[in-house]
This record gives sequence, structure tokens and C-alpha cells, in this order.
Amino acid sequence: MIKTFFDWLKQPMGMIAVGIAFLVLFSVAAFGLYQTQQAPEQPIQFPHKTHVAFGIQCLYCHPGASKGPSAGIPTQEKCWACHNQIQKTQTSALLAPLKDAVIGNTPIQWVPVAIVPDFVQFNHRAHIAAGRNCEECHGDLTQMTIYENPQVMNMGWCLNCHVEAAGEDQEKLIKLSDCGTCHY
Amino acid sequence: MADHKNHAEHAEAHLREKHLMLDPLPRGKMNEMVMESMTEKPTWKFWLVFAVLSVITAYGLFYSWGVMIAEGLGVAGVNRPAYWGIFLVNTVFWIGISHAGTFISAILRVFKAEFRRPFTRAAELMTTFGLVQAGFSIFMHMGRVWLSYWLMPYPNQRMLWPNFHSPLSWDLLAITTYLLSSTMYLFLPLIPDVAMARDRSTGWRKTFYKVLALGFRGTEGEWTHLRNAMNIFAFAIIPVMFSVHTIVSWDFAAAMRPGWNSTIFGPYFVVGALHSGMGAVIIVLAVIRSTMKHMKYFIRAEHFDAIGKLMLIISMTWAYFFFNDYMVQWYGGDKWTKQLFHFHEAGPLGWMWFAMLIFNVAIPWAILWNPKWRSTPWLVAVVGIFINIGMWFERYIIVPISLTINRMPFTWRLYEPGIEIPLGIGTLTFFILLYMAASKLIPLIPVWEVQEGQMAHELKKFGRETVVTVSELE
Amino acid sequence: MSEQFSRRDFLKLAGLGAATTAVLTGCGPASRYVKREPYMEMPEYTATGQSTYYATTCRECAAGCGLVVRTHQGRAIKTEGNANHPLNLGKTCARGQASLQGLYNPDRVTDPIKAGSPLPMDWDAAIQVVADALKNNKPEEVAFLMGMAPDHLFDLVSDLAKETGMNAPIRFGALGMFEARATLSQAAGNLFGEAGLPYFDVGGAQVVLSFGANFLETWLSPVSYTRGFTGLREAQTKQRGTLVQFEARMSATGGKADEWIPLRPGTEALVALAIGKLAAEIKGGAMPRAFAGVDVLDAASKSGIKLETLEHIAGMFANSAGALAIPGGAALGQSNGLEVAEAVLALNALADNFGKPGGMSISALAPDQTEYHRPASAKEMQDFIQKMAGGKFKVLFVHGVNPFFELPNSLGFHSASKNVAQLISFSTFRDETAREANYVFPDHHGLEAWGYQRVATGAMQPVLSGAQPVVSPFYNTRATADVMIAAAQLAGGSFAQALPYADEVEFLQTKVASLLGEADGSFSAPNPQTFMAYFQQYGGWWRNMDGRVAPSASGALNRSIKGDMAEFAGEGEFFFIPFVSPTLAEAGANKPWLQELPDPTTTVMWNTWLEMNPETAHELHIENDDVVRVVSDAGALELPVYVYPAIRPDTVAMPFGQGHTAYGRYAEGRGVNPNDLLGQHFNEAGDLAFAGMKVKIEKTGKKRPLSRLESIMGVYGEGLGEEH
Amino acid sequence: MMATLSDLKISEVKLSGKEAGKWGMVIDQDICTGCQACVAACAMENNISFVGEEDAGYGRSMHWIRIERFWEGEYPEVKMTPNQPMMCQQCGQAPCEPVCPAFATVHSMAEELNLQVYNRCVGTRYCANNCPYQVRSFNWRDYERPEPLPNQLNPDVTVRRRGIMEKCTFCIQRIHRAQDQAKAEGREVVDGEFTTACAQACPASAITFGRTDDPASLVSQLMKRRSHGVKHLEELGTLPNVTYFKGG
Repeated sequence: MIKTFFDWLKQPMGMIAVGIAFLVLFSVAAFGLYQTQQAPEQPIQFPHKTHVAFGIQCLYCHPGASKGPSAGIPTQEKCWACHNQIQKTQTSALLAPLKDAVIGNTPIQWVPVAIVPDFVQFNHRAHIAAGRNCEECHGDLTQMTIYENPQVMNMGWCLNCHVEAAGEDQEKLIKLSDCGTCHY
Repeated sequence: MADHKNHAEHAEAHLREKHLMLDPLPRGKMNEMVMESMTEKPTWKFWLVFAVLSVITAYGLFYSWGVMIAEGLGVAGVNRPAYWGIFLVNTVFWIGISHAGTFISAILRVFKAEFRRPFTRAAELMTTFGLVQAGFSIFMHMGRVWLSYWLMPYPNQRMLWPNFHSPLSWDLLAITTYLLSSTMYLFLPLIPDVAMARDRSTGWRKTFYKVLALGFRGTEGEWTHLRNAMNIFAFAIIPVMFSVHTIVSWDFAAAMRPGWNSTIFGPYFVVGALHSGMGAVIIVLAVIRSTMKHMKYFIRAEHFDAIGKLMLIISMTWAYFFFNDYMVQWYGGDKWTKQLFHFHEAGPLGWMWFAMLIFNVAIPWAILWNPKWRSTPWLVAVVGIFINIGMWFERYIIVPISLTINRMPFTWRLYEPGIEIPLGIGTLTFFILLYMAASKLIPLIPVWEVQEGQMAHELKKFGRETVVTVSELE
Repeated sequence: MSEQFSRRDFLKLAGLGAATTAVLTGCGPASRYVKREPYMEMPEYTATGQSTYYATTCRECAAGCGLVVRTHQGRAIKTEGNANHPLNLGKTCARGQASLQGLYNPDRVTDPIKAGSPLPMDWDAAIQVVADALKNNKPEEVAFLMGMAPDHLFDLVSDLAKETGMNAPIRFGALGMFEARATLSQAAGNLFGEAGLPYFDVGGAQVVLSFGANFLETWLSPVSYTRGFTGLREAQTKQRGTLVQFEARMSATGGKADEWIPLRPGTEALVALAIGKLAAEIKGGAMPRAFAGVDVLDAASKSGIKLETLEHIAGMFANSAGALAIPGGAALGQSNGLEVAEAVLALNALADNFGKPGGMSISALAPDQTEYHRPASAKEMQDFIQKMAGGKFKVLFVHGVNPFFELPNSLGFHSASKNVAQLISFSTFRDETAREANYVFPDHHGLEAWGYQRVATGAMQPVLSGAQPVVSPFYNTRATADVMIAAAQLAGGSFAQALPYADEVEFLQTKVASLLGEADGSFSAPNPQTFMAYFQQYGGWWRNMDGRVAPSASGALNRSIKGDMAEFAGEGEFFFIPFVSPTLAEAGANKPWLQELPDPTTTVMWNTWLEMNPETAHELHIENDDVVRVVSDAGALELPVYVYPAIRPDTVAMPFGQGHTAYGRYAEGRGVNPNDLLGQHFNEAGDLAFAGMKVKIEKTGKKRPLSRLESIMGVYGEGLGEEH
Repeated sequence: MMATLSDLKISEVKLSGKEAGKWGMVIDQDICTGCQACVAACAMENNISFVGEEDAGYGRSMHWIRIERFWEGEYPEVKMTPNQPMMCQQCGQAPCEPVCPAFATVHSMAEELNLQVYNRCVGTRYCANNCPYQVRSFNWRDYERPEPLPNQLNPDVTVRRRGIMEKCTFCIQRIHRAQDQAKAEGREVVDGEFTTACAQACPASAITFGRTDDPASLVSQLMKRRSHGVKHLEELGTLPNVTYFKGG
């Protein structure tokens, strides 16, 4: 039986079958890989570019960035303070979830995407204090609707910037390349 | 005169019976015998043993490991302070086993010890299969084995490399090197034999051997290349072999612990490895001799006798190194080392310390000095079993028992193995399984090497004396 | 044939593909991302990613240490000591640290419960039940049993009782029982004419004689006394002070002593008087009447202390400028406990240290307090239980105490509770009382609750410690004060008059506002609202003055004190000393990290053990971890032995804290409760003579390994092989 | 452009362990009462798992700090030796560091502490074997914290899972928090501004923490004032940063 199978594999049909099998495997794997890179679904299709275009500063909605580790997601109260006065809020279907959340007093379940794993202790304040601007890491929000990371936020990316920031300063390099700066 | 002649004939017959090299068979016949030993239909006993071992391996090795990966190392017996337990015992043990293969086939080949010829393959297989078990044992031991690839040096975005200060990094590289080189060294002398098997088999076996033989046809050029390659490997693998076990010993010797921090550990471990390895070879030879067809022709009492002598010498060397290590550390006078030595001998597992000395020294010395007993295969195999148990005890004393005693008496605690036991048994059964499978797939006897030896050996008469001559082949 | 193969082949491949997809998408969006809910409205003083700190009071024991709790986005993360709080000056004990494990304990009572009903009640119905219980019973048929802490709820219920003729609330706690607080205060009353809780300034002393007082563990106010111990030892300007501990079983305090004197239990009074006599002789002058009657040689032989030792200690005591003697612990829990306390207090009179630095004084009363309220003694509890058994109470409210666990079985609370028609528990946890109660109306956890608490002892100043919620209630619980106020309103009449408040906070404000404008305050405020805000912010209010009172020494030495030996109940050959587990105490067993803290002396975790001298164990052929049966005249217990090198051969000891039959997964079914061995024996002050028993030890042949942090091999050399 | 390892030019002088260290601790054994407050505080601050009775008794407890006590003499002359809190000594030349094959146990150049990088740990446990103080604890299992206990987890500290080594960090999260705060306010960290969880809780004030390289700090003062301080197993050349005062 095994022999006949091997023999069959040598024939054109068999070879095609092997080829198809490999193709299927590869495409499934690729699909799986692609899946991991997909942005999650957000409860509200939040248009960052519209808000930025109105001249709203990043820190207005994400004030935590200048004060501590987490930039934070604005409270619904804050959204509503403006949206309450905008006619479109009452009519637009896209804004219905916000209206419902505020009226129903239920929290909007955002899915943060600019995240680091638990074992990384990231602090926004230190980065802002060091003169970094939001867009250096988060990209050009004037072009984005739903936020997407402009690059993979991995350790190499962090470290690259840290090393560059240190430049020739030994003290700074030691501090910025120290494992204990981010991992504890 | 006739008497003399008779006597001479007798002596010659005796020599032929005793020495494989002087007892040539026609090539075809011998090839036939090897093929038969390999391709004969396995008996129900074989399948029964195979099935039982498979079940034990599936449970002991794979299922238990799966449980341990899912649950964490808590299911094992490791604790503070015995952070390393039977896992490391088994790692060292299996690396030790793997040493005999290289020793027999490389060192004896380099020194042209002729008795090696029929069992170099059996020994080399042990090297490779033993290393597989060692690998299993060391990966089992890791808390997060799924990240073990971090120990490999490869460029990555994190800009991180493994720590080359760590003996474990050297260990990993040494074992990997040894596994690769010993596998190649196993493969090179196998080529002419699988080529022979290819020419004598049909069906899937033919395909299998065809792939393995790499198109070897036995031309003069091929032989020259093969011999060159084997020579290079035989010389190159010897330092690798010595380094591997030395490096394994550094896992302990480089650590800042009473009882471990000893400069003699390198050679002591190498000798210990050879000790258990030779014991294991003798067991394997005894088993294949009694279970496989035609093997009594290839493996004879003379081989047990020769290996027995080696075992005796190694046992003496081991005893010397043991004493050396013990004495030097004892005279060091460190209070923790003294405490540890006391614990070795008088602690709850003190019997193990005495058993180690009896099994490793007393029993081999008592039995192997006698040529007659040395030539009794089953007896030498039993000594081999004792030595292997003794050497396992030795590693057990070095790893978990020594770990019990440290510089913080508040933390001393005994080690009680848990899931290590099925895992350890699983490696043993997997080793046997691999060997059983190999015995049915590749020629266990390097036929070409035996034939080469037989060609080189001749009984010549100088006057009345029958003398064995060996011609230089290369 | 080949077609078949190919099809099967494809199926296999497809299966493999599906598995790959599953594995790969395992790292896909669904698992990589979490949902995050923003605040709908940012609470006051909260900023994203930043911690907020709240001052409150620790409710793990009755001492009343000030806490500052770190909260993060509405979760309590860490408790620290309140550095400004006069009692603990920023320090905490292990129990205070672990209080978060009570707050987030998986076995809390989540809703009001009616026994036997599978569904939780709603709070309106619960309040109705309380209102009915108040209204439909005669006032004297309603009783309130509370925890030891003199807190705002005690005031509230006292007010209610005063107005309506209800029984005054009675406070009890096992800690108070094992501390023998009634004995201490009565001895002070007998000697100085005014009952009060003595305060011992260990920090200022030079020589401290402690007669069984385990002041570094659970005694009165351990954090404050530990600070005192630091002062004794880490002398900046004076010499390093000396601590001498008299006790039959080495406690953690005894372990820190420079001299540990294992006297025969029951001879503490004798020894104290003998030391007094010897010291008085050294000092010269007339022999005080208190010490005149004692025969020193007799004391030495009865106590088993060498005469030289007594003389040496008396010499130290007499010649020191800062001599101090402390009575406490098991020494008072004997039939002659009151005499022990008096004899030891008389030593302080001899040392003439009253009110001086390093001396004894009477604790400061809290700012709004006129007299010392001590918790009920065991004798008073016995009377209370007899009333229960006699059917005098129709309703019993229980708050802050777990009488089914904390009271000795022999007092009969369990059977007496059957004669109470309605037992209503306000327990936060599913403890024994909650299990037995007809209703459980869960109070908030201490960290979720408002309140104040008087600091009974340990601080120099009069302190009213303030409590506020550091997080909003996690479950559907309600403050008992709120429940009582609402029920009183519902019941109407004098009930409503007694508690004319909208809620607990208003009640607190009214009470605390009485301090407004008082002199020497730690802060002042222009109006009650601001005052209340500061009160919460600072974690309480205290006077910036030393509130301790120096008792008059005159009478103390001129009373004759009997130096009888204590009498012991029971047949056995071993003195039995139960002591409070320093890490668990009476209510710590449900906090897993407290269970996992090693006991300071034995390092045992998660269990109860019986301490036994190695010699005794050897004679009885008992080894470590052997389970023995301890039999007293009141009961029997089985527990494993810890061979303990620092206990008298004629004594066995055992910690109190485990042996719960309810109280959540970490406490239930773990260890045994020494209370089960205690009989109805009291001392003259009415405290339980918990150390006045003799027990028998029987072997069971069983073994139960104790979980210890230490290595038996390394610490005791056991299992290392023969002599080395 | 990706930087490579050779870009990280850290001078050799910095790489070698310095005698003085940076952060240090002074422990007065004479006043330590063994009350376990530090142990509880450490567990609460650092999200340490509890392991249950069986594992705790089998040498698997996760305490980052333990209090050792021994006995001297026999009854009635028996004495309890001064309580000895043992935690990671933050060695200047730590034996745990060179043996880790993955650089999970690594020296912090910036803070001069021994770091344990949890996510880099593959669990060979070599560091724990080689630690002469035996102060490392290994996550033998995924120890359970039933709901709602996880609510108290400190967000500043990584929650560890099975197969990872962990140990005392000198509360590095507090060091970072204090440094970050000081930097934001444009000043240096002041001595006593923050301390470790154990030192903060200790009712006897037996533990003092601070900068040993600052002669004005309290720890330096204590070490100077009381010259008989002991560093454990100093003879091994580990350059520990914890100083013990044994008796009076």
C-alpha cells in the first residue's frame, strides 16, 4: 500500500496533488499569519483625523500621557461635553454608539491597540519629558481614522530609538539600554 | 611430528574459533548473514516488547512531558534548594552513555585496536541515541521550554544574544556539536554497508537504502574519499568527545557551591562517562548477541574479554579520580563541604554513596580481573548493569543530594522525585525503542570493516609457531 | 486505489491546516487585545494611570493603626502605615499589610442572606427585618454583640440603647480574652483607684521585666510596642536596654529577650513579689507591705528559678534608672491572674516610674471619651450566654466578632444561640457566625467603610482615628450603621429619635464635629464640613499633648498582695498554654498570604501545632509531625507536634487562629482551635483562665507533616545523619 | 536602520562591579522581631503568589524575603539567634548573573542592582543553584489567585507565570517611580523620599534602605556610625549590598 502510494506520487497527478497540498498548507498558514496582524474591531469607528483637524490637541483627550505611565482613554463625559452640542451626534448612525453609551450610562468597550505586554513597564511621561512628540511613535493622526500602529512596537524598535537618543552620552546610554529600565 | 602437527592444527583451530578476525567467511555469506539478522521477520516477542516500550514511552516521555509543560515544574520533585533534580542526573547520565560509542569507534580506530571492528556501529548508535535522550532530559528540565530557541545565537530585533559566560550556553553548543558530529561519524562508516544492503534488498528497503547510500558503488576513488573523511572525523571527534563531558562538568564545577566547585571535575566526568558508557556497550552487545540471528559469529567472547579489560582499567581510573576529588575537597577544609561530605555518607541517602562505590569499583574489580569470568558475556553484562546503576547514583549524589546542602542551612531540604521518574523511564524506553528500530533498519555490524579486518589478518607459520599477522591496510 | 489515497491525504492536510489556523489565530486579534472601559465620569482626585492615596484606619485588630491606602483606578493596591498617625507612625504589621486580601477575598458575603433561602434578599427587605426586630420585641429582649474596637458603630448602638432601653452593646474579642484586658484594668483599678489600660513606655526604659507579655506579637498594640522595643534596643543617647522575659514557653517576644526565664506556670506572682522584695532590700528603706510577705527562697524553689538569677535580676531592676515591669499574656490568664497583675504593677511602683519616660502610666483616653470602656471579660460573656440560654434575648445582633469561633466551646454559646429567635450577623465574610445566623446583612469591608475608632492604648496622645472608604464597595453590602439608622427610622418612635440621621456619614459628622474648636488639636477647621474633610484627610484627630495619666504610687505598695500559686484545672501532667498566633490572630485565617507567613518562632505555615520540649518528646517517643491527642477536662484535640527547644518540659503550647469550620476556602478545615480545650475557669477579674489548665497527651500513631519554612535538617540537625 | 550590539559602547570600567554599589540596605538584627510584616508587605507590593500548604512546606514558597532564626544551646539555656531577614543581597558581583544562559539575570548598570528580566527567563534555574544566599524563588506552577483577589495586583510589577525565576528587586518599581517624579519636578531623588515595601512596613524600623554611594544618606550614616556591620558570605567576593548588624 505504501509502495503504491509512493509510486502514485511520482506520476503527474500525484505531483499535482502534492503541489496543491503544499499550496493549501501555505495559504492556510499565511491566512493565519495575516489574521494575527488584523486590527481588532472597535465599538466606534473613531475618526482621529477629523478631531485632529478641528485642532484638538492629543493631550486634551489623553492627558495621562504627560502625567504618568498611561495616556488613557477619554471619559464619556469628555466626549459628550462637545458632542452634546453637535447636531450631528443626534442624527449620525456612526455616533449612535456614543449616544447610547452616554444615555445608557454604559462604558464604551474600546480595544487599545498601542499596547505593550505586561512585562514591559512603559511610561509616557518620561518620553514626553524627553521631548518626544506623540506622532513619533503613534504616526500621523491627521491621516488616520481608526488608530493603527504605524510600526510594530517591539523591543528592537524601542531599543533603536533609545540608543539613538543616548548618542555619545555614556551615562544616558547605560540608563537607556538597561534591562531594568523597562522590565521589572 | 604428527603430534606436533596436530597440536599446531589444534592451536590454529582454537585461534580461529576464538578470534573473529581469523575466522573469515566468504563475503557473500557474511553479507547474507548481516542482511538476515536485519530483515528477518520480527517475532511476536519483538513486537510485544516493542509495543510495551512504545506505551511506556508514550506515557512516560511524551504524555508526562506534556503534563509538565502545561502544569509547570511543580509536578516534578524539584524544589529549593534542589533546583535541579533527576533531569540533570539523566542528562549527564545519557551524555555519559553516549561517550562509549565515540571512544570505541574513534579512539580504538585511531589506535587500530582490531577487536573493535564488529561493534563500532553498535557503539556509535548508542552515542547518537544517548544524545537524543540527553537532549530530551535537558529540555524537559527547562521551566519554559517553548522559549528554548532563545539559547541559540541568532540575530534578532531585540539585539539580544545568549550569555556566553554561562556554562549552559557552552553546554548547549557542545552537545549540539557532538550530536551533529557523532551523527555524521555514525553515518560515514554506514555508507558501504547500506550500499551493500541496497544491492541485496527490494521494495521500500531498497528505496530507503538507496537514499542513505548516496550512490556509493565501492569504486577505489569513493573508498579513498570515505577513508579520508573517516580518518579526519575519527581524529576530530576525540577532542569533541572530551570537551563535551568536560563542559558538562563545568555546569557544576563553575558553580559557586560546596562540593561542586572542584577543578578535577572535568577529567573525573570524562572517565565517569566512559565508565558508564562501556558498561552500556557491553549490555547492548550481550543483548544483541543473544537475541539477533548470526550475532554469535560476529560478537564473541574475545570481545567481552577485551572490553572487560578496558572496563577494569576505566574503573580503576574512575576510582583514582573519585579519590582525588574527594581528598582535595576534604583537605580544603571548607565547613560546608565537610558538612556535605558527611551528608553524602551519613545522610538519609548514605546507602547510595556506598552502593556507588561498590557498584563502580568493588564489583568490577572483583569480577573483571579473572579472564574466564571476563569472557562470560552474561557476567560482564551484569557488571555493566551494576556500573550503570552505580554511575547513575554517582550523578544523583552530585546533583540533587549535593544541592541539598548549601551555605544557608535554613533552606536545606530533601529532594523527592515526582514526575521525573516516568520521564526518566521514558527516556530509557525511548532509547531502547530507537535501538530496536535501528536493529531492523540498518546493519548493526559494519560488515565491510569486519571483512577488511579479516583480509588483513593472517595466520602464518614461523617454524612451528602459528603467528597472527596483521597487514597495514592504509 | 490512488484516488482513495489522495482523498484521505487531502483530508489529513486539511485537518493539519485547520490546526495551524487555530494555533496561529490563537495569537490573533481576539487574544492579543483586551477591552478597556474608560470611566464614564472621572472621579474626583483621579487621573488616568495615577494612584490616589486615602488615609483610613486599619480594622484588622482593635489597636486602630492609621493606614494610607494606595488605590489605582478604583482598586486598592497596597496598604501602608499613615506616617502622621501617632499610634503607628507609618508602620504596619503583617495583618495590616494583608488586609487587602480580606477586601478582595473570594469568600465574602456578597448580598444580604436569609438562612435557608437560596436567593439573596434585597436591602429594603433586610432593613425591614431589622426594623421589625427592633420594634416587635421588648427593648430588653434585643442584644448587640460587637467586636473589641470602640468605634463609631459602638457609639451609634450605645445611643440607640440609651434612648430605647435596649441592652447596652457588649464588646468582645478573642484577642482581648487572651490579653486579659479586664485583669489589667482591674489591677490598675485596685492599685490606683481608677481602672484604665496601663501604658508601658518600653522605648524609654533601661530594664524591662515582662511577665508573659507578648507585646511584640498581638498584645494590646503590637506596632506601637514594637516601636518601643526599637527604642529600648537602639539607644541613641543611653545604653542598650535589657529585656527579661518570664514565661514557660518562649514567645517571639521571649526570643528577643536578653534573658528568657522559663518559670513554672502559676508562680509569676510569687516571682514578681520575690524580685520586689530583693530589689527593695537593695534599694534600702522600709520594706513595702506588698513584698513583705513573700519568702524568696520558697519563690525560687517553687518557680524553678535559681536564687542567683532572681538576685541578679532584682539587682538590675533596683539599680536601673529606667526599670519597668509588664504583666500580660498567659501570666494573667490563670486563676491568680489578678494577683500577678497587681504584683507586677507594684514592681513599677517600687521602681517609682509612674508617668516618667520609660515608666508606666494609664493610657490616654480618646478625645471624646470620659471613661475607659473595656471589652467584656469571659465571665461577663458567660453571664450574657446564660441570658441567651435562658431565652432572655429574642434578637441578637452580631457585628465585628465571630463568637462561634472566638469563644471557648465550654461557655456554650453554640447551644445558647439556639434559644435566640433571631440571630442577625453583619459579617463581611462567610464565617461561623454567618453560617449559624438567621440573617446575614453583610457590612462593608473595613477599607470600604466610613467610621472612626478610639485608640485604646499605644499612643501617647488621645487619638480618634478616622476611617473612610478607599474604594467603592465591591459587593452588594451595606454599612451596618446605615442599616441601623434606616431600620430605626422605619421602626419610628424612640428608635427614630435616637438616630435622627440621614445616614452614617451624617452621624459621623455630628459626632466628630463635637471636637471642633477643642484646644491642642492636630488640626482645626472653621466649620464641621471642613473639619470632617480634614478628619478624613489626616486619618483622624488627636491632641498635641501627652494624654497619659500618671497613677498615684502611694497606695500601690502598701497593699498586701497574696503570692499564692495558681491553681490548675484538669487531670493531665502538662501545663497548657494557648497563645494567639502572631501572624493570623483571631481573624486572619481567611487571608491566604497570612496563612503562608511563617510563624515567627516555629516558621510553620497553614496549620496548627503543639509545641513540646525535645526531652519530653523523647521520653514519650514522639517525633516531629506525630499527631497527638491533647485532652483537657473540657475537650480533646488532635494535632501534630512541633518539637520546640524553648519550652518547659512540663508545658505544651499551641497557637490560636486556625481551626475554622467556616470562614472561606483558606481557613476552613485547617488546623484546630485551642479554645475547644478551654474550660469555664476564670480569674478574679473575670477573665478566662486560659492558661490555667493541665492536659494529657496521648499518642495516635498518625503523622501529619507540618509545612515549615525552616529546614529541620539545617536548623535542628535532624536527618543529617548521626553526630557530626 | 537597526542598531547592533557593537553600537552599545559601554566602557569597561562601568562593566566591572564597583565596591560601593548604589542602593543598599542596612538591617539591624538586634531589633528585628521576626514579625513577618516585611514578608507580607513584600508579597503585597510585588504580586507574589501564595503556593498553599503542601508546596510551601516542600521548599517552594515564593517569599522574596524570609526571616531566618536558629537556636543556640539547649533548654533551659536555649537562645533564639537574632532574626535574620534574608533577601536578594543585590551583589556587586553576583554569582547568579554569569550563569544565566539567556541574560535573564543581568546586572543593571544604571541602578547597580541584579535584575531578573521575567520575560527573558527560560527557567534553567541555574541562577538559583548558584545563589549562595538561596534567595531566588521559582514559579513551579501557575499559582491560582481566585477572583477577585487579582484586583489588588500592583500594576507597576509584572505578574509572573509558571517557569520563571523571581527574586527581590529592591522594589525597583519604587526607585523608578521616585526617579520619574523627581525628574518631572526637575530635582534629584532625596534620601528617604521613598523606600522599599519591607522597610516601609517594618514596625521596628530594623530595615533601612537608601543610597550607599551618598555619604549623607541614612544608610551610609548607619554603616559609618556602627562599624561592626556584617555582609553575609562576603568571603565569596560577591560584594553584597545588604549590611547586617547582629547584636547590641
